[in-house]
Order: sequence, then structure tokens, then C-alpha cells
Amino acid sequence: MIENARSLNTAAGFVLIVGIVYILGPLYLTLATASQSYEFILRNGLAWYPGDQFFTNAAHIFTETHIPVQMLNSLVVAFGDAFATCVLSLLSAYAIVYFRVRWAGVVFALILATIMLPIEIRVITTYQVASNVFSPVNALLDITGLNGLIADYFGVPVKLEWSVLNTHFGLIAPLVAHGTGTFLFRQFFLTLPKDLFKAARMDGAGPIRFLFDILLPLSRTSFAALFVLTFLSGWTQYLWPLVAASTSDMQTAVVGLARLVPDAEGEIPDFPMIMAGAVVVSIIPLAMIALLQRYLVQGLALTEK
Amino acid sequence: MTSESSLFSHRWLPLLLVAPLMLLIALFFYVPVFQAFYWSFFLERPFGGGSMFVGWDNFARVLADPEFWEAGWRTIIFMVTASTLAVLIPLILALAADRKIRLALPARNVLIWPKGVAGASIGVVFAFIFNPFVGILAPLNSAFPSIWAPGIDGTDAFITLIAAHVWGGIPFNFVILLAGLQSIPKTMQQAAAMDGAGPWRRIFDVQLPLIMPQLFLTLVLEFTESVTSAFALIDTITDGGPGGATTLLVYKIYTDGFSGYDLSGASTQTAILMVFVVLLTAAQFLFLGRRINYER
Amino acid sequence: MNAIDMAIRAAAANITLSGVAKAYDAETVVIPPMDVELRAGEFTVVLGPSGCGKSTLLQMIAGLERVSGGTIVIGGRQVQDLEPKHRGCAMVFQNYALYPHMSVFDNIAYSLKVSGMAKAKRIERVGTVAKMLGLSDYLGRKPGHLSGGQRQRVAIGRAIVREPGVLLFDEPLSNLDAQLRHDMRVELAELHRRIGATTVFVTHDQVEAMTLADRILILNKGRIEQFDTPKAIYHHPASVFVAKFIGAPPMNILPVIGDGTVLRLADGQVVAQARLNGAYQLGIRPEDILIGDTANGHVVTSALRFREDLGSHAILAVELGGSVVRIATPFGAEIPDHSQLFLNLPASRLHLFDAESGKAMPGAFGAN
Amino acid sequence: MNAIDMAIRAAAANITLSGVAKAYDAETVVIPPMDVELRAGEFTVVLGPSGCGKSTLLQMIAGLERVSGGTIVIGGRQVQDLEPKHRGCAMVFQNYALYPHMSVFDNIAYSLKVSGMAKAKRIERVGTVAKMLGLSDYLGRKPGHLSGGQRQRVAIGRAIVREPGVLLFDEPLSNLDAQLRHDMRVELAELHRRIGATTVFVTHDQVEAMTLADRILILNKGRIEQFDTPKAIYHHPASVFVAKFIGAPPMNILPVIGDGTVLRLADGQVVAQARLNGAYQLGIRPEDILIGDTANGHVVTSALRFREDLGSHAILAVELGGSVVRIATPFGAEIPDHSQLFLNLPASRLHLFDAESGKAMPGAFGAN
Amino acid sequence: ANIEFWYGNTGAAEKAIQDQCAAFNAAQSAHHVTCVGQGSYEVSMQKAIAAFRAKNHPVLIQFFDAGTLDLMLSDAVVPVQDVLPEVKWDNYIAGARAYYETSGGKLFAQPYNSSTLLFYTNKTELEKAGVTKTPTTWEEIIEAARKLKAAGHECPFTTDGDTWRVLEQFSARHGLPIASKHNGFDGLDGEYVFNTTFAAKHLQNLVDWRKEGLVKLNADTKAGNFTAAFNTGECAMMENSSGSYTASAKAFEGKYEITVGMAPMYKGYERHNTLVGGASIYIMKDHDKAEVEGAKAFLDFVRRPEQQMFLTAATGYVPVTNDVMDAIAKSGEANSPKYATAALGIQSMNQPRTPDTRGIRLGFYVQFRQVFMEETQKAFAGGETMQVALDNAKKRGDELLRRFEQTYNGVKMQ
Ligand SMILES: Nc1ncnc2c1ncn2[C@@H]1O[C@H](COP(=O)(O)OP(=O)(O)OP(=O)(O)O)[C@@H](O)[C@H]1O
Ligand SMILES: Nc1ncnc2c1ncn2[C@@H]1O[C@H](COP(=O)(O)OP(=O)(O)OP(=O)(O)O)[C@@H](O)[C@H]1O
Ligand SMILES: O=P(O)(O)OC[C@H](O)CO
Ligand SMILES: [Mg+2]
Ligand SMILES: [Mg+2]
Repeated sequence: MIENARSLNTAAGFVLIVGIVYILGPLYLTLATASQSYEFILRNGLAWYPGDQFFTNAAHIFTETHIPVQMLNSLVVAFGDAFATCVLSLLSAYAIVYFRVRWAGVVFALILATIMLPIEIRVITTYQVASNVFSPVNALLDITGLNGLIADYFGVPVKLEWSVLNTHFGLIAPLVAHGTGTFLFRQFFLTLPKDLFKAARMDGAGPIRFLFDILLPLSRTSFAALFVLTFLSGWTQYLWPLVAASTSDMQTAVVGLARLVPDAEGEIPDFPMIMAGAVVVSIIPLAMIALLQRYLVQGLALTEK
Repeated sequence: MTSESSLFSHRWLPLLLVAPLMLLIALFFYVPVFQAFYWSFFLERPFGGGSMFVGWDNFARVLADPEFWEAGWRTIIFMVTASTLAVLIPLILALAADRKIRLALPARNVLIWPKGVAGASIGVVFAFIFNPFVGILAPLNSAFPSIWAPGIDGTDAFITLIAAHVWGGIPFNFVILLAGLQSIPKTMQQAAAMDGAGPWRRIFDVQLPLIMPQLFLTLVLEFTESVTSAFALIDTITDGGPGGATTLLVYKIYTDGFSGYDLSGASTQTAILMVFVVLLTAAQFLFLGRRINYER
Repeated sequence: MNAIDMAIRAAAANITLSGVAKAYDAETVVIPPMDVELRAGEFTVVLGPSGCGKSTLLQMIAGLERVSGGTIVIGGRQVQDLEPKHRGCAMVFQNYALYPHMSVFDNIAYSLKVSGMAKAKRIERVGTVAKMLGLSDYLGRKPGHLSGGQRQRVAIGRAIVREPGVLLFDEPLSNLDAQLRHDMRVELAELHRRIGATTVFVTHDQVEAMTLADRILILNKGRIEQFDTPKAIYHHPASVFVAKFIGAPPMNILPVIGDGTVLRLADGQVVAQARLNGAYQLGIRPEDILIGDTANGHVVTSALRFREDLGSHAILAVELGGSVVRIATPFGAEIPDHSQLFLNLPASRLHLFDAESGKAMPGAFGAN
Repeated sequence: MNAIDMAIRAAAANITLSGVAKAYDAETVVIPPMDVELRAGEFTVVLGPSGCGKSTLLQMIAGLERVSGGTIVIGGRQVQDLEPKHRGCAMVFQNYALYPHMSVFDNIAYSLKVSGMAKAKRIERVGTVAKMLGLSDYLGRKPGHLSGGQRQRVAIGRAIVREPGVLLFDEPLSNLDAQLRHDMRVELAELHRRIGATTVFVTHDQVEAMTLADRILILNKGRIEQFDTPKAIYHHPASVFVAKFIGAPPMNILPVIGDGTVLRLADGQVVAQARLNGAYQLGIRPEDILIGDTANGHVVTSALRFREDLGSHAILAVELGGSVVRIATPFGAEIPDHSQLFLNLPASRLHLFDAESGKAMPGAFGAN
Repeated sequence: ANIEFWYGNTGAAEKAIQDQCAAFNAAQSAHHVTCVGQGSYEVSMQKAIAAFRAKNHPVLIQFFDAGTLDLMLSDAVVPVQDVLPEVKWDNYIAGARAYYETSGGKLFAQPYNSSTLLFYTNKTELEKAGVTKTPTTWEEIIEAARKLKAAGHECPFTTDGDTWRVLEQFSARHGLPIASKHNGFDGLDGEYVFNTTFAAKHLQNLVDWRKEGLVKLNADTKAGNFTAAFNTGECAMMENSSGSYTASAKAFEGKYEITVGMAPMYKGYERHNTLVGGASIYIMKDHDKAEVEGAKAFLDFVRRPEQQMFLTAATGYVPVTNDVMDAIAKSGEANSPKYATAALGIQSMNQPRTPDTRGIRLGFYVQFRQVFMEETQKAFAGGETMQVALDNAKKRGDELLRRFEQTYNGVKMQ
């Protein structure tokens, strides 16, 4: 289109430069600080310009801390979270959109409601459940009086116990209990041509075949986008892994990173090492973003295909 | 989508499909939420034993507590300003990155990076950036002493939090909004150009109205996201201070429950917050959501 | 018929709909109870205005929509409660609904794969179909890299590869440009001759209907207006609705009044002899109107409004008794603009309809 | 012409393209340098196969695409570097591109609003246009709640409300069903008669082209094949491409060999007298072929392949010298199936084309 | 037996704790302790609460001074002295014992990483400004501060205004009560009184001095943190925990000379003991005998003088049994900077005590600390006067106490 958009393009360029500086600024400072020595920080506070100590600091992270192991945990948690979220969300969105069930609306509302309450404000009670996932069952048995009956017959009441704390499953599961994925998949399914569904039915495809042969391949980009987003949020989770993992070799890298900050007021944190840690810990997610960036935009475009 | 009766009609399969997610959600969302509601009617001893039913007493206490209201107002102010900015700024960036200029491609990549950096680790950096003596505003401070003092002045601390929150909120909203902009049919822009609207005008008359669904989505998610992300940032940057000026409700709930062992009070506040957020989101869906669902 | 044709010749099946109805809810009755029988191997075109229930009817036969009442029998089996895959029908969709992520081969082979056919057999069957449809060179391509006509053929291939007894088409040509549409129409006719499946073809293009159908089913608001051969429908429309729906330009309809001996137009001119009293609607097709030189006899005068020259023939629009009447003239007939015209409406070409119900009154003028 | 029509009568403008070319890059030359002049107030239809550059041409005139070379002059001003809004053109898009978030009123009024017209004036102007297009009752609705025909009218309203000197249409009817399309065509012709803007109308529907155009511009791979009146294009096609592109069914083209006195088909039959040597292509339109009773004289025998009965007339397909030839017969001519036919190809109706270039060779048979 | 020990420290302290655990496991084979860092005292306690309710809590848990009453009334822990009656608990210095003792004189928790408040100066900078005698009273500090300021020094004295520093330690060493009922030791029905004591005056002084530019808080310093500000030489004097000595000394090396002494008094006030800070270890209920044996072994292990010395050397925490001082003396490193605060800290904690300087025995006290900080920060920011802030803090604090009382209605204080 012929347009005299110089003013707009200049403005856009300016906006983007400001945006990029805004984004890169803190990252630069992180890197700059990470490349200074502890003594430098003691003397000057954080650094505005880079030094030459980055590899020393990074080496320190690898040799002196649990962060390398914890990055494996982060990988497991982020991957598990992303994978489970994608798969389970896909399945539930599938059920909600493609099946004639009266409860679809209710279930969708129940799932959607989870978007509104972050785990941070229900962490105490969530921890309780995680420490014994059967506690609701036990409570139910108690309340309904069933346990009384059982105790009468068998001598002891039922007390099921299964703690998922300090397990990878326990780190992942509460993160998966979230509705964003279902929401996104539902929106995406609604934009697929409906005749595709009918065509598959005419071809004799049942629900399972339709899911695997048609829906899954077509959802690839959405799947990828959601996967990346969930992976990243799983990787950067702080409070839940902090609470749910008790041993340092079960903790995630972000928690391990926060541990480098001393609690005692007398100590000045070793910021160069912490920042080097932050850099090390962010490498995997940043690499992921750089590689999969275009799927993000594609996968989230909710247009008629 | 398709008319009802052509959908799959299975009795147990859809149940089976939603079961795993619903089970997780029931277990790790609804049970804890229910538990919180339950506790809000009791005076609960931290280590259990001797919990006492007190009816609405906790609610009465919380609602009579000026700190609660202050935190509540602060939360609303934060939600509104932070989420507005965290949508508005990515919106402006997305509009810019949607244009065919050389910077657009690198920007599309770089602007997503913060998503990979944990809020907790970036908090430290933001605290440094906004340090009144050595941070970027230091020159301002030496010209007008104490004009910028986030450690003393609550408003300044608030601004620091918002800047950090927006930083972390850019990627997701940027990606969603950019995707929305890119799915606007080209002819729509051309039609407006033929109608005499220049590129600036088209932003307001065509692009913005047409990405309302995406704007709505980001706004809804951002409202809750601002609550979540604020937590990590407050925890690392301000600790709720100075003088409680950045104690949002989430942080207050956390500290009341975590360091104050006030399970009942924390649960009561959680319950109230939940009701508030649910009502708010429902209202958003009702008032905003209805008006912007036009067919193309 | 050669070996390839033989290989996919389908076992055509009768389709009988008895009292089949569809209502989405108490208010939206899309199709009131309908009885119709589609004979085995017959090519039926379903024609009607947008929203009249054509797709709904097709989808009820296919099993994509549930019937609200009545029974559907295909090849002797009651099928109205069966899943689509158990009805022996195949369907071609308007926008083809090809699987965008599968190659042409996989698209065509998909139903065979679902039914568990062995791979070798599948390759053979798809090969046969592809050859027949001229798709052999494109089997490896994705639908995104095909032209409109090729996509259409893939959609057909996908439908016929299962050798269905019933082939359903829901406006399969409406997305093509005029030329391709013409070519595909010819191919479809040829195809039906070869494989002989009972075919139901939904369209709202009458040229398609006229050229493809053994019989045309004309729907109006879910009701059958007429179900007959194209010829009968064109020359003996059962109602004003059908008369106006078929033909381009459509039949001219003029309100007339009978006084017991003649029919008169609104302006009092006599257009026909008939022993009828009261108000009627008189129909005549544009190509049946003859242009005369003088005003004597049946000839009626009128003023020319405008003309459309289509090359092969021209359409003239004139005013007659307050209505616009279109006349198709063969090429070469030069008529001066803005002059009066003398029209001859041959009695044998006139159609008479009830003024209120719009139903045809055959035999009103002898031949009809 | 009444007051409403007067109110929006446009100041039609000449459009002159000199050496206008478009290439996306060195390899994809969409339009090689082209010279063409569209006269003020003329209705030009641009016709051509998909991908031939019709939309590109239109968009270059509109300013939506930059020209790669050449100049465009509209109403005496060089415009090729101006923004769309400064060219005095309005455009109707294929999918209408109505603003989904604006009411019909706002859609139509938008360009006036942008230009800063006072509200009262806007309301008046939109009212006039809406009345003319029969949209007065829908002004408050959103496009999502309109039928296809209504949307189209809104799109037209949006274009004409500014009283543009040039009106551009990019396949505005291609999304409509056949009947609506027919109606809209008539309305468009009427509209053009009223407002008289220089109109460029892109389509690939030849009926539209034939009925609407003052002149038709036929494009083939970005080149002008012919630019002439519909009549001339139909009866005197400048090339095989044009001959085959226009007419439904299209002109029959038969390869012939001249031996200095007569032209012979591949099977040796003589089809015409001509003092020509070498290979040619012979064209004759389906409706120009006459069916005779005996084999004497010009009459050539062939075998009937199939027939399509369209009600008003029938299309017969026969084989002649190895090619399929289509014949249009008027209604009532009964021809038995599967018999031999004797065809009369009147010399005055024959077209001769160069075998290689496909260019017409007028005058080869006297009258032509 | 395999036992777990939960602690809250991070950084250098965490490393030292982990080393101790490893040493314990290496030293014997009967028991194995897994030391689990929870990231902070709060998280640790919160998890202990949830874990206790779910009956999978650890045997040993470390918690800080402020939570003493919460744990005492929790019914989730048993007094260490009950479990380990044979230990010579008298060996613990009185200042440490008093804080964690029941009314019956039984030690409830075993003091572990202990600290107390000290006063630090940058001797080099003070001398530069002409202050040759290290100040010991607030009056001297302010005089010195004025000199420093006059000499162009930007930050004469620094503190963070933390409750522990400016209220608890100040009140204790000046013999002032924070709350009635001897800071809660005599019953749950006490009330806060700090807003009426001399502490209120001191806090008002801090506000005034800050206005004058003599005192700086965290946010007033370039470093954004008062300790860092002192360590970099930005500030010349500070009040801080004994635990910060190691880092400060290290930072000063080669640049400045450091002095450390007891926290300053106001003239005319008799010096009393400072309170023990840091944290102590509790034994949780409902564990089998073998596990309790393991816990006992571990407690015995960390009580050993050489282990305490190790912790002191690694972190700056103060040893709290009398025999450690002897051990240090014997080690030949008595003058090493790593033990510099040991004797001083013990001396400070061993000053004469009154019933009001035993410690803090107030419910929901952790939350009160936050309330206090919140309110006094408002006063420092100039939003309200210090007296109003303290009155507000008292009011909110009393509400906490009343709710605590109601929550533990009917529970007997030990
Ligand atoms: N799910 C539904 N709920 C209510 N009404 C419906 C539903 N689906 C279709 N209809 C209505 O049923 C009627 C028939 O629809 P159908 O699709 O069969 O029409 P059609 O003849 O195929 O039209 P077209 O030519 O436009 O495709 C329409 O009026 C439509 O609005
Ligand atoms: N941005 C582009 N880059 C490269 N080639 C392009 C671009 N846009 C169009 N083309 C090519 O230019 C040619 C002409 O396109 P145009 O849209 O003008 O065709 P058209 O005649 O309007 O076709 P249709 O009837 O399908 O609309 C096509 O071959 C098309 O592939
Ligand atoms: O800073 P510390 O570790 O000496 O401890 C200070 C107080 O004990 C906190 O309650
Ligand atoms: Mg339909
Ligand atoms: Mg085009």
C-alpha cells in the first residue's frame, strides 16, 4: 500500500527501541554484575559496566552450588508441567468442544475459575493436600460417617496416606491444575472449520481417531505455543517448588538461586555470583524462546484457518 | 461450534477425557480453596487441635481492620494501573512491531525474553536500577534531593513495582496482541485506506477495535496475573514496605498466614479476595466480553 | 466401461425417507415431516433458496444431524439412529474439508485406513481412484498446494474410494470459478455414469441442477415444492415458486383476471382465451415470447426498458401491464431501443397458477 | 434522473495508464509494461483467469500497490505516487471488508467522518445513499447481522458516498449465490447509469462482463489480450485465448490444415474454403452450428457424445475430427441420442486463428 | 535412625549448617540426619505446621527467637530439657537460657545459632573527623556524628530501624518493658507498653537525628542496605547483630580499621543485658524412640564446644555455653577476628537482668514485628509523628495479643 507513514514508522521504530532497551536494560545489568567480583560489589554496589569475572562466577555456580542438579529438576518440572498441561488441557478442551454433553459448560466454568486464584494465596492449604493427597477422601469418610461403620467392621477406620511432597510429581501436579491451557485450546478448536469434523466422521473416524489423526496434527502450533509458555512459567515458578521440595536436590534452580541470597542482615549478598547464577539459570528458557519465538505468535493467532 | 446433534455422543469418553485435569483441579485447587473457606469460620491454632468455630467473627474482624481495607485499595490500584500498563505498553509495542520496519523482527524476539527470567531474580536488578543514589534516577535525585526515594516514599516504591511488573508482563501480552494484529485481514486496512484514513487513524478506527477480543483476553488474564506476579516482586523488592505502602492483599495474606500464623485471618482474607476476583472477572466477561464478540 | 470404472462401481442403494422431520427447538422447525424416495443409482439434485434446509436434509441422511422424527431407510436398513460410518454414505463438502496436514494419498486413503484395510490394498484402491480422477501425479502433495479443481477431485476421491452406495454432495462447486465449475460439472456427470452410486447433490445453482439431475427435488422452507425430472420441472413447474426459481432469467409472472372467456392483464389487454373467472397468475418463459411486427392478433404492445447482451443471445426487459417482462432473443435479432414492441405469447407456452396458493393449474390452455 | 440520483452524481474522470508495470521481484513479473486508457464515465470490466493480475491492476490504480514503473493519470493528475486517499477512487472489495465493529451507518459514513465532514451533512449524505441502495432500514445494524446481498450494498454505499470520480470493484459478486448475483448485477448496471463514475470492475464471470461492461479488458498473464466492447469481444475475439475464455460453453476450436484452397480437419474433412496454406485453428461458437438432415454440402458427420439439457436450450457434445465440439440447440429441437449428426458450420460464423500465436486472422472468410 | 532437621537459614549460615550435618553423619554411624533448608524461618515454620497437621513433620526444627511463644503453646514440641534431662543446661549462659526457659526454669529449646546486638565503628573515618574516643553512649554517638557531618561525612550513623534492634535490644539493655506481664512471661493477657517508655523517646530521637542527617536508614544509603553502607565505608557507625562482624571485617581489610563494642546506652541508664537473637532448635512431638535418640545425638553433637566454635568462626554467631569460651581460650586463636564477637556478645548478654529483660514471650510476635516496622516507617517517612506511629503499633499489637489469647483459650502457659 502506498502510504505516507514516515511519521508512524519513525514513531514505531522509536517505540521499539525504547521497548528493547527497557527489556535489555535489566538483562544487561544482570550480565554486567555477573561479570564483576564480590569485592567490586562490596565497594561499588551493582555494576553499570561489565568486568572479567563472569566465568569465575559461573564456575562457582557449577562447583559450589546445587544449581546444576537443580537445573535438571527445573527441566523435569518445567517439561512435566508443560507436557501435562498441554496434554490434559487438550483432552479436556476436546471433550468440552466436540462432545454433546450437558455438563460441558459447568466443567468449563470450573476449569476457567482456576485462572483467577494464583497458587500463592492458597499455598498453605495446597501444601496440606500435597502432604496427603488422600486427605480429602479421609475427611469425606469421616464426615459421612462411613469411617465409623468401617471402624465397626474392620476394627480400624480407613486412613489413606500418600504424600507427594518432595517428589517431582508433587512439584508438577498443582501447577498443572490450571485452566489457561484449556481456555486457549477451546478458542483454537472453535476456529477450526466444522466441516473437517464432519468429514472425519463420514470417513468413519471415532473420537479417538479424530483426536489423533485430525485434531492433534492441526493443533501443532497451538500446542507448541502453549508448551513454550507453560514451560517458561514452570521454569520460573518460585513459591510452590520452594515449599513443596524439602531437600536441595529436589529443589528447582530458581529456588536454588534465591538461596544464594543470605538471610542474615550482616551479610552482603554475593551479587556477582547470584547474577551469574541468574544468567546460568535463564539460559535454557532464553534459548527456548529464541528458537521457538515464531511458533508463539503463530500458535496464538486465533483466526479462521 | 457445530450444531449440537452432530457432536460425538459418548457417555463415558468425555468424562474420561476431562477426568485427569478435573481431578488435579479438584485436588489442588478446589480442596485447598474449600479448606480456606472452611478455616475462615474457625479460630484455628497453627498446629491444629482446639480449633474453635466462631461464625462470621473472622469476617467481622477482617472487615473492621483498616489495614485490610488499605491493602485492598492498594490491590485495586495496583491491579488497575499495573494491568492497564501491562496491556497498554505491549499493545503499543505490538502495534509498532506489526509494521514492516527493520526493527520489527529483532523486537519480536527480544520482547519475549523476560518470560524466561524468573521474577525473583529480576527483582534485585530492579531494586538496583531504581536505587535513588546509584540507579538511573540518581541524576534526578542529585538535582532535586529526595524526589525519588522508593525506600522511604510509598508511591515511589509502588512505581518501582509496577515497572518491574510491566517488564515481566510484556512478553505474554505482546505475543497475544501481535498475533491478533497479524490476523486482521489485509483488505480491512486497505478499505480504510481507501476511505481516506491514514495509518495513524487506522490504528484507532480499525486495528484496535478488531483486536478487542485479544485485548479482552489479555486484560482478563492480566488482572489475575498482576496479583500473582506482584507477589514475587514485593517479596524481592519492597517486602511490602515502606510503611506497608506496597502491601497488597496477596502479600498480606501470605505474611499473615506465613509469618503471623494467622491461618483464620489469612483464610478469611483469601475467601474475600476470591469472591472479589471472581465477581470482577465475571463482570469483565459480562460487560466487556459481550460487546466485543462481533462476527467477521 | 473399462477396468478402472468396474473396480469402483458401487452397490447403489435406495433411500427412503418417511416422515423425516427436523426441528432445533419448538420454534425453529427446519423441515416438517417429509416423505421421499430416492431410487438406487439415481442422481437427485436438491435445489432451493438459502436456508431452506438442503444441507440439513443431506446431513440427516449422512448421520451428521439427528432426525427429530421419522425413519430413514438406506438399502433396506433403518439407519436414522446409526453413526455416519455405518450408513454406507460418503459426502463431499462445500469447501471440501480436506485434511490440510495429510497428503492427497492420505486424504483419500483415510477412510480405508480407519476401516482397517491392509496397506497394500489401500494403495491399490487409492491408485485406481486417483487414476480415474487424474490425480495420480499429485498423490504426494498437501491440499494447500493444489488448485481448486484438484482439491475438488481429491474430495470426490475421498468420497468414492469407499465405494459407498450413497454419494452426498453439499454444494461442492460453489467455491469454484465459472469455468472450472463448468468443467467439473461435466466430470461429475461422467463420474456418476461410471460408478452409479445413488447420488444426492445439494446446490443452489440451477444450471448444475438442470444438467446433472435425473430428478430435481425443489425445497422451499423445508417443504418439497416439486420432485421431478429437469425437463418436467422446467416445462411444467408445479408452482409459481418453482417457475420463478428455475430458468435464467426466470419465468415471467403476470397477474391476470379471467372474466369467463379471456384473461386480461392489469391494463386490460387480453393475453389468452380461457373459461376462467377471477384472479390468476400467468407465466411465460423469456425464450417463449416471440416478437412480432404488428399489433394484430395476440400481440400486445409495451415499452422497452433495457437490454442485456450476452453474446449468444440478448435479454430484453419490457413493461407489460405494469410488470417487467424479460424476453430472450436469439443472436442477430436486432431490436431498436426505446421503441414499442409487439409480443406474441403463444398459448401453448403459457402457464397458469392459482393466485393465492401459487399452485400450477395444468391443462388450462390445452397443451399444458 | 431524480433528486436522489442527482445528489450523488460523480465527476467521472479519465484514467490513463502508460507503461504501468508490476513486478514483485526480478522473477515474478506480474504485469509487464501496459498502456491503457479508461474513458471518463465508462464501465470497464477486467476479465481474466485467476492469477492473471486483475486485482494487482486494480490495486495499482487505487494506490494499494505501488507501480514498478510507468505513470497513472487520473482526471489529469499523475497519481502513481499518491496515497489512496488522494486519488479520488473508491473501492468495493471481494469480501466487502466491512468494518465488523461499526454499524451500517458508520461503515458508510466512515470516509466522510475521516474527511472531517460535519455530522449533520454526514447523516444527510448517508441517508441519500442508503435510500438509493434500499438500506435505510438497516443503518443501525452491524455487518454480522446482514445477508450477503445487504452486505454487498453496504460495501457499495461505502464506496459511492464520497462521490468518487472512479469506482473500483474487485470481484464484488463472487461470494453471492447465483440468484442474488443476478439481482445485484442488474442493480449495479442501474447504479452506474445513475451515478456515472468511471468504473473498473474485476471479475472472472463472463456473464457479468458481458452484461455490465461498456468495454471489456481481457488479461492473460498480465498482458492485455483484447480491450473492446462486449459485442466485439464475443463476435470478434482477437485470439484463441479470448475466444475460449468468453461464451458458455466456449467457442469450439478445431485444428485445421489449409492446402491453398480448402481447410481440412485432422480426419481430412473439408470445413471451409480458404486460400491458405499450413496449420491454423478454426473457431465456431456452439450456437452458430446448425444441425442438418443430410450429409451433402458443408455438412460434416460426427457421433453424439452426450447432451446437457438446460431447459431454455440444450448443449450437445459431438466428436469431430478427433476434438469434442459443443453445439447449442434451441428448445424443442429433438435430436435422437447415439446417432450420427450432420453439422452445418456457416462460413460467416467461422473464426480463424494462427496456429502458433493464437492471434485472430480477420477477413479470412469474407464477412469476418 | 534417620532423622530430619529443618532449618531456615540461607547463604553462609546454610553452608555452615550443612557442614555440621555432614560432620555429624561422618562422626558416628548410629544415626543419620538429613538437614533440610527451607529458605527462611517463615517457610520452615509454615511447612512444619502443615507437616505436623499431616503427621509427617521432622524431629528437629530450628526457629528464631520471635516465635518462641507460638511454639511453646503449639502442643507440637517437647521441652529439650525433658528429653535430655542429663545435659548440664546450666552451662548455657543465663542470657540465652532466660529467653527459652519455661516458667519452671526448664529450657524449652536448645539455643543454636545465637547472636546479639553490638555497636560497630569505622575507626579510620572517625579519626579523620577528629573523633578519637570510640563512643559508647548515644550522646557521644550524636556528638561524633555531628563532627563527622561537619567534616563532610555523609552518613555518620546507620541502622535499619528493625524491631529487634531499635525496640527489643534497646528496651532490654535499658531495662525497659515492651509489654506488661514482664513481656508476657507472666500470662497471655499482657499489653504492649513500649509507646509509653523511654524507647518512644529514643525512636523520636532517631527521627529527629535522621532529619538532621546524622542517622541514615537502609533506604537513605547509596548501597540501599545499612550493613553494606557501613562495610563500604559510606557510613561510619552502625548498630548491628554480632553476625555481621565477619563480613564487615573482611570488607574493611586494608582500608579501614573496625571497632566493635557493646550497644550504646543513654546516659543515666544502667546497662542491662541484651537479648539473645538468632534461633534455637526444638524437638517435635510424636516420634518414635529411635528417632528421638537420633535427635538427642544430634543436639549433643552441635552443643560440643568445637562445633559451636566452628559455627561461630564460619558465621559470626555467638557461642552460648560457658565452656566454649574456655575452649576458645585454649585454642590459641582467642584474638583471631573470627572469635572477636564471642566474648563481647556473651558479656553483653550477661549484664544484670530484670524480669523485663528476660526476653519476649508474646503471641503472634512475628506479625507484631512487621506491624511495628510498618508503623515506624510511616513516622520516618514523615507521614505521622513517631508517637502516633507507636500508639498505632501498640493498638494493632494488642489486637494480635487478644486474638492469640482467644486462639489459645484454655491452654496453660508453660
Ligand atoms: N444449530 C441450529 N440451530 C438452529 N437453527 C439452525 C441450526 N442449524 C441450521 N439452522 C437453520 O436451519 C435452516 C436450514 O439450514 P440449512 O443449512 O439446511 O440450509 P441450506 O438450505 O443448506 O442453506 P444454504 O444454501 O445457505 O447452505 C436455516 O434457517 C438455519 O438457520
Ligand atoms: N506479494 C506478492 N508477492 C509475489 N507475488 C504476488 C504477490 N501478490 C500477488 N502475487 C502474484 O501476482 C499474480 C497476480 O495476482 P492477482 O491477485 O492480481 O491475480 P488476480 O487476477 O486478481 O487473481 P484472482 O482471480 O485469483 O483474484 C499472481 O500470480 C500472484 O501469485
Ligand atoms: O540477624 P540475626 O540472625 O542475628 O538475628 C536477629 C534476630 O534474632 C531476628 O529475630
Ligand atoms: Mg447448506
Ligand atoms: Mg483477485
